[in-house]
Amino acid sequence: MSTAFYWSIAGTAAGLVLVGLWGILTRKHILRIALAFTLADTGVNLLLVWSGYLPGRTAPIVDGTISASGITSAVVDPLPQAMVLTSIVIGVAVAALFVVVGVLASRRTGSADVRRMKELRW
Amino acid sequence: MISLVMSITFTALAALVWGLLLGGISRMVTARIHGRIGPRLTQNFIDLWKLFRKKSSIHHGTMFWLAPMFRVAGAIGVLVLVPLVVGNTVIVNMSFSGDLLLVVYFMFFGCLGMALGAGDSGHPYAVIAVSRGLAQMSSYELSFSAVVLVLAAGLRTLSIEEIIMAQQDGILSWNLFRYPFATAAALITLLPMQMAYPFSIVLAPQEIPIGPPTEYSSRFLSFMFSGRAIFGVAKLVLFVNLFFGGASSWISLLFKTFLLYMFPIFVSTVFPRFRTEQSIRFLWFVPTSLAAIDLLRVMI
Amino acid sequence: MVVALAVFLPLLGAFISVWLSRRKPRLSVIVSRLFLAGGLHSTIVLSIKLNAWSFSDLGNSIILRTGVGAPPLSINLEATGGAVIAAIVVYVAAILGISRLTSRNVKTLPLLLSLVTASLGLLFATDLFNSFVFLEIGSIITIGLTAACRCRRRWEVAVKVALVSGLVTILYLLAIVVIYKTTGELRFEALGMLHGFPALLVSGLMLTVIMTEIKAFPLSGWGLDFYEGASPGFAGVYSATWSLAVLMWSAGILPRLPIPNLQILAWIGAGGLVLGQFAGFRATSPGRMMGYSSAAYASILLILAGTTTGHDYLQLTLVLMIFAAIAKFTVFMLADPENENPLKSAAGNLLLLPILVIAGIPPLPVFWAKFKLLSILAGVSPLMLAAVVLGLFLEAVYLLRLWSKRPVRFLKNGRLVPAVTSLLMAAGAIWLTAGFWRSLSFSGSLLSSSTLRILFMTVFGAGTLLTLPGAWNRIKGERSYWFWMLLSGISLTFLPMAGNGITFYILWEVSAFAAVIAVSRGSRAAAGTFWFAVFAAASGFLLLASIVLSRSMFIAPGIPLILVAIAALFKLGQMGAHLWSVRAYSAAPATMSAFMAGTSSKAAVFLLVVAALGTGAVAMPAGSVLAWAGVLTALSMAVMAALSSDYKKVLAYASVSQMGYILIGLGLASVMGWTAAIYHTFHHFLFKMILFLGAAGVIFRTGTSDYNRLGGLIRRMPLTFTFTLISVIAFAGVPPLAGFGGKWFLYNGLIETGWLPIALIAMFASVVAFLYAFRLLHAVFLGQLSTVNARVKEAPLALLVPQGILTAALMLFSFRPTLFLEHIVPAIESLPGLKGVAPVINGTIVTTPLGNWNAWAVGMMVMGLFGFAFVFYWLSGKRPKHVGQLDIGFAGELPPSAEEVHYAGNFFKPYRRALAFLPRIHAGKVFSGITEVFKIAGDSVRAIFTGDARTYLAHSLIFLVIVLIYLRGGI
Amino acid sequence: MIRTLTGLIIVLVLGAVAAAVIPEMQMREELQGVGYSYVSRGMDDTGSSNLVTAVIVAYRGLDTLGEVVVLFCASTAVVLILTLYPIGIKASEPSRVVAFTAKVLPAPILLFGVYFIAHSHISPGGGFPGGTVIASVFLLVMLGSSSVPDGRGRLPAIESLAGLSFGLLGFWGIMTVGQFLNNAFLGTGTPGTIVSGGLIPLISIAIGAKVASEFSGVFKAFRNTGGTV
Repeated sequence: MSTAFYWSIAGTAAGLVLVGLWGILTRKHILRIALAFTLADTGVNLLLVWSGYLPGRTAPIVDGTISASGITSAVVDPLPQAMVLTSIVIGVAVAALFVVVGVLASRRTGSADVRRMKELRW
Repeated sequence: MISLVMSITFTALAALVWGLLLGGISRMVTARIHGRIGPRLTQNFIDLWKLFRKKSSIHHGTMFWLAPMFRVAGAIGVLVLVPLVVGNTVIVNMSFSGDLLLVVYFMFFGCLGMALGAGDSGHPYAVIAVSRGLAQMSSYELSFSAVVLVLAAGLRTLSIEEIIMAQQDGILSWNLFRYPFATAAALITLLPMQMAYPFSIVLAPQEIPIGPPTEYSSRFLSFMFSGRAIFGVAKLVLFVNLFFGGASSWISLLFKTFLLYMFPIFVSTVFPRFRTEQSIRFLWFVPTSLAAIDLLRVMI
Repeated sequence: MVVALAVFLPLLGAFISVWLSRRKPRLSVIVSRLFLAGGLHSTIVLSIKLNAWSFSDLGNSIILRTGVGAPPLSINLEATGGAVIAAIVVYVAAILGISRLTSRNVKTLPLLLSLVTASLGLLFATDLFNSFVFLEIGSIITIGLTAACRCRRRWEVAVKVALVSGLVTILYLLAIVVIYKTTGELRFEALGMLHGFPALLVSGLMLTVIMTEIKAFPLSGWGLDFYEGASPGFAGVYSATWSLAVLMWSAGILPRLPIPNLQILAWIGAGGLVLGQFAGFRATSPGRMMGYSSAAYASILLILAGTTTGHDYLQLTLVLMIFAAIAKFTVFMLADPENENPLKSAAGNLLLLPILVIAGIPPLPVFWAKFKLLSILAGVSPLMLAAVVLGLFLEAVYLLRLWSKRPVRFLKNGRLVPAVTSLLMAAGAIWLTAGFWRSLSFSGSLLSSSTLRILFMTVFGAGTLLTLPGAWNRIKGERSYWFWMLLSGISLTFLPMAGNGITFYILWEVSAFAAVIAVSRGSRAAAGTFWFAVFAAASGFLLLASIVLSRSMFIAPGIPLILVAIAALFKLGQMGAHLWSVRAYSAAPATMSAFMAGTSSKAAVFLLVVAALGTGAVAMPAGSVLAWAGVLTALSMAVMAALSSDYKKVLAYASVSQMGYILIGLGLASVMGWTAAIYHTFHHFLFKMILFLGAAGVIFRTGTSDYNRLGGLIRRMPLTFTFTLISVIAFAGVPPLAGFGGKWFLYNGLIETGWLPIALIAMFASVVAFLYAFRLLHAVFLGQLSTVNARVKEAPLALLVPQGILTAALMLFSFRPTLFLEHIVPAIESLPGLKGVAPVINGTIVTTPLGNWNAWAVGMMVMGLFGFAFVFYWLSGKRPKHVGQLDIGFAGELPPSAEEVHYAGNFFKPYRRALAFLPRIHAGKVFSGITEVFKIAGDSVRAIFTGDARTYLAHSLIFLVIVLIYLRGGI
Repeated sequence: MIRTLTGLIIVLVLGAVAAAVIPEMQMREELQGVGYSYVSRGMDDTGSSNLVTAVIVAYRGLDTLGEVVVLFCASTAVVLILTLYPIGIKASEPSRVVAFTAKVLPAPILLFGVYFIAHSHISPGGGFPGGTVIASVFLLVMLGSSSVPDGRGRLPAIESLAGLSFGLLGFWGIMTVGQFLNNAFLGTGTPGTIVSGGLIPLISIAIGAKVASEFSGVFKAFRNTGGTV
């Protein structure tokens, strides 16, 4: 059960990343690209969490149910969770900025189509 | 030192007389070919004397003033750098001070002076003549250079003395026969050198009655006149030395130069005049190709 | 503690300023500066503690531990020597850039300060995830500050930066997942613990991330757009803070990548360098040029990572990156923010120093690193060396174009930035030069013959001294150039003393680029300077390549020798390279032209002499190639000179043409030929200097060098005319003056060797020389004096006196050439490897196997005859009167104005007509043909930068795919 | 078309890579690497019974400081850009439901947020989520009225202060034990109680305040620009 869960998470996450990348490469609307990014980002975050997964264990918080001595066999890896927290916040920050810039850019160029934004080239 | 000065003076005077005589002959011959009587043989002497006695009263500037000196000095210089008679130890002048290359380059000296004088006259047509003359000169110098190279490389020497010496084994040892194509090329270049038709384009502006000699008058002109006469003789002597075995005696020198002098005269009386660029192109290609044949022979 | 202060003081400042900037904007700027100053102080303290300034122990470090416990549990910040020096640059740039960035909106302050913290964090980072956080800070600030500027295209740039950094985030996090999952930790060292498939994947991901972040070609699309579209103020600060930090961080990661053969990085870099710089060659916008240059530095980083290790690697990356960053910062800071196209208005010549620094011209700091890099590459692969040299050359070309195209306009304020950065760059140059001092040598051992050495030094030294006074007589529109001329001259003078290749190269380049600067200060320099600079750069790079290829010797036979020969031909302006020399000589300030044509062109002769001797390859088969090159140039340039109607241009063509004779002489590889070459070198120096100084006088007085507007100056400038006349007679080769000697030796040598066709063409060329010689004298000094010039004065003494001295020398050596020859001939005879016999000197007579020449006798004879004719004429009766210039026989007409009568233009028209059958081969066309090829190459390369942000993302992903496939060894 | 195809190919290849690489990442049964050390030593080292918080705030506090800076920069940038170039969305009158909710809910949410932050070291929670919760209060209040918040509010001051205190707490660690952002120098207390985990609660509070003020600032910026254009 847990093995299947493990692999399905990995597959889902990888799929999310791939779908996100595909969206990034092929979408034209700037906000859709932003969405695709968020999708890919989510996938990566999922992968991060997945990388710390251990079967049948609980969150790394010491409370009544876990004894301090047997803790190493009771909880999952805390570091990926810490990292994913950071990564999520960064993702949010970047997404916010991206949306603001994207909205303003489409206002200025009169279109949300990224193909219109290639005055600078070569 | 004194003997050298005397020798040079003698040579220069002799060349002047001979040059004027040849000029007179040429005028006579030309007239006869044209069916005229023509001037007297001594007409050139008379002209020169007349011009020399008249004082120039105006000039156009320093270079204008100096040009006749350049002309005379250049002409005599070429003359004295060339050996005259083989084996003559009295009149050797400066013929050991330089070789063929020096002579060839020194020939420009007088031309440069002339050109500068013409330029200083402020007369546009004079300069047009100079521009044509220089253009043509550079063209025939191409083939003449080829000829010089044929001689120098073929005989392994640049010394005129040694070139003459190499031609002393009978008439077939003359460069005329040893290097017939080069000689032909040289003879063609002799025509523009002597300003003969069809290469007389330098003279053309004189015919509209303005041009270098027009601004020059009287005594200036007499200098240029004598310079030209001496220069002509010097070139003839050089050609005799280079191709016709040199001269073993004074008589032979006079004879050979006389014959050689007749060549341009005959040619020029029967040919019309080239346009400048035609002349230039002709000189680039025809005589140079001739000389090139011998040049190839020499190289191989 | 100090590390923490260095990293986090700006952050505290940022936290404060976010509040303060709303209340008291001015105060917040001051406070921020204080915080930055505090941070700068800390970094300086660190650098002293680490002894980083020696640039030798860059691996030393001070560690700041953070959090609880020790790594791998917690995170360390490690201030290594190199990182600390980079951090100082970051601080300096931030402090200098702060006023520019906040002048419009003080609320950008927190972002700027945070950027400093992020940069330092990245510089000191030791942990992969920690680096990720700092990278994100940097990206966000980049997006924010780009969008906050008021450039027209800010949104486009911001969107592109955002998209790319988004992708980088994803790829980097994927790498982190794999790393952590596999190794269980996140320090940089974790990279080394990877094996097998994860290693491969991580390498691919990290390489893509790094190359995208450092903007290495072909992943540089977004960076190019960024530098072009962002405000110059921010682009400048960015390049010296964030970009520098990312480069240094990448420099730390790259060697740790678990790739089996790191040299592949170097190949990626070298390929990217060439292709990217081809594309850069086509860039028109200055910002974009800087972008391409930054891509070049990114590629160089990859090359370094692939070929060097340890100490070399640290040192080279540091020196290259920090000085390029400072220079780029300066370039951007010089841009005028008020201008529509800001960089184009960058402040004039202040731009030159940073550009030369980026281009790596010695002895500027970047040069030393590039030199060392090339020396290393010479041992790795000649192909890579060639690629890198070509790339660097292309970079130099467009950088120089950027400089040469700028309009001259100075910023009203903001001189502080260039002052400080120039000081930094100069200090770097001195510091590094001092560091490399031991590798320089001034023993003069490159040329064994001390006579020839002294001869060349005399030419260079005397040439400099004699032109110098003239440099103070400037015509309108010229700016002071004497200093650059002097600098160029001094380096030249020391050139013969150089004892090894690198010393030679440095002197050579300093002299060349000082000359470029001097030329650029002429009144109509724009046209000439660019090509001059390009050819100077080209010959410099060729020389450099041959030096590094030759290793211990100065020049080895084979390819290095060919490169050197080409370099010398370029310098001499031969074989089409006259393009630069003619343009530069005619565009330069007049005295500068004299210096270049008369003096500095001899440096190439010296180079050829040294190269031919050094390789023992004097009897090289290439000799005939050299001679043919020389003779064809001599002829074609002589014809060009005869047909052109600009005083200086004619002299320029003439100069190039005369250099051809020297080449023939050297190509002969016989004693006679070399005698001709050395003889001609010296005499060409004499008469070309006289000619150009005379021209300088004429141009100084009349303000024009157009034949049609000159004429008749003999009346106004008799002395100048006299000197010019003498030197013209000399170089036309008319006896009795000195020019004849060179030709005489040359033809002797040619006939001796049997190169008759060359001799023939050379003779013809020398007669053509006669054409332009006369035309020059006539058009300028004879003919009709134009009314405009009716009142001009004789040239100033500063020009006349040198001419007089040179003329005296010329006359002396004309009549007594043996004075010169009796020193030179034995010296040449003693050189190894020359064939043939030497001319014999006996009193005043010089004898060769073919002929003889008694210059003294001929001279005396000519003087005698001339004097006789003169005296004869003078004594015979009354003097004629000098009449007015228009008193000429004019076919009964009154001559119109002097200007109309003066016949100077369209001279030798028949000649032109006679030549009409020849196909017109313009060197200009040949070079524009080459340029066209380069352009097409550049266009096809840069076509990948479509401007669509998604294309850039696709580049990164495609690159990733290719790298993965390569690393796996196939599909 | 080409673009779609290229995209597809790239994605497919990367998918293949993923398909190849993921099976290499076998599921583990035991903690490995630093994860094991965090779990086994975490409580002793930091005194925090929430090990994730221990990692975030104590072990890898530097990351968190960076994360705060990321958020700080993003919010500053957003505010800056929106001030310079307003988007121009009009604020509409809130519906009655929203207006009512906005009066009732803030207090409990606020309380929850504060609890979240304060207990971050002993129970699930932390500065970031807590701060976000508090910021949502601000959002709610703002949505409940159509007024435009005052441009000279105290938010920047809070932002400054929170950031500064985070930084200074870091320096405190340096000055006492020479380790930036060390939390343990005051003693770690008994794990599981409120006053434990050394500086963790303090840092969490700083983070919470910082995050809350950042997000509020961003919300305010959106609203601000809505009013002015």
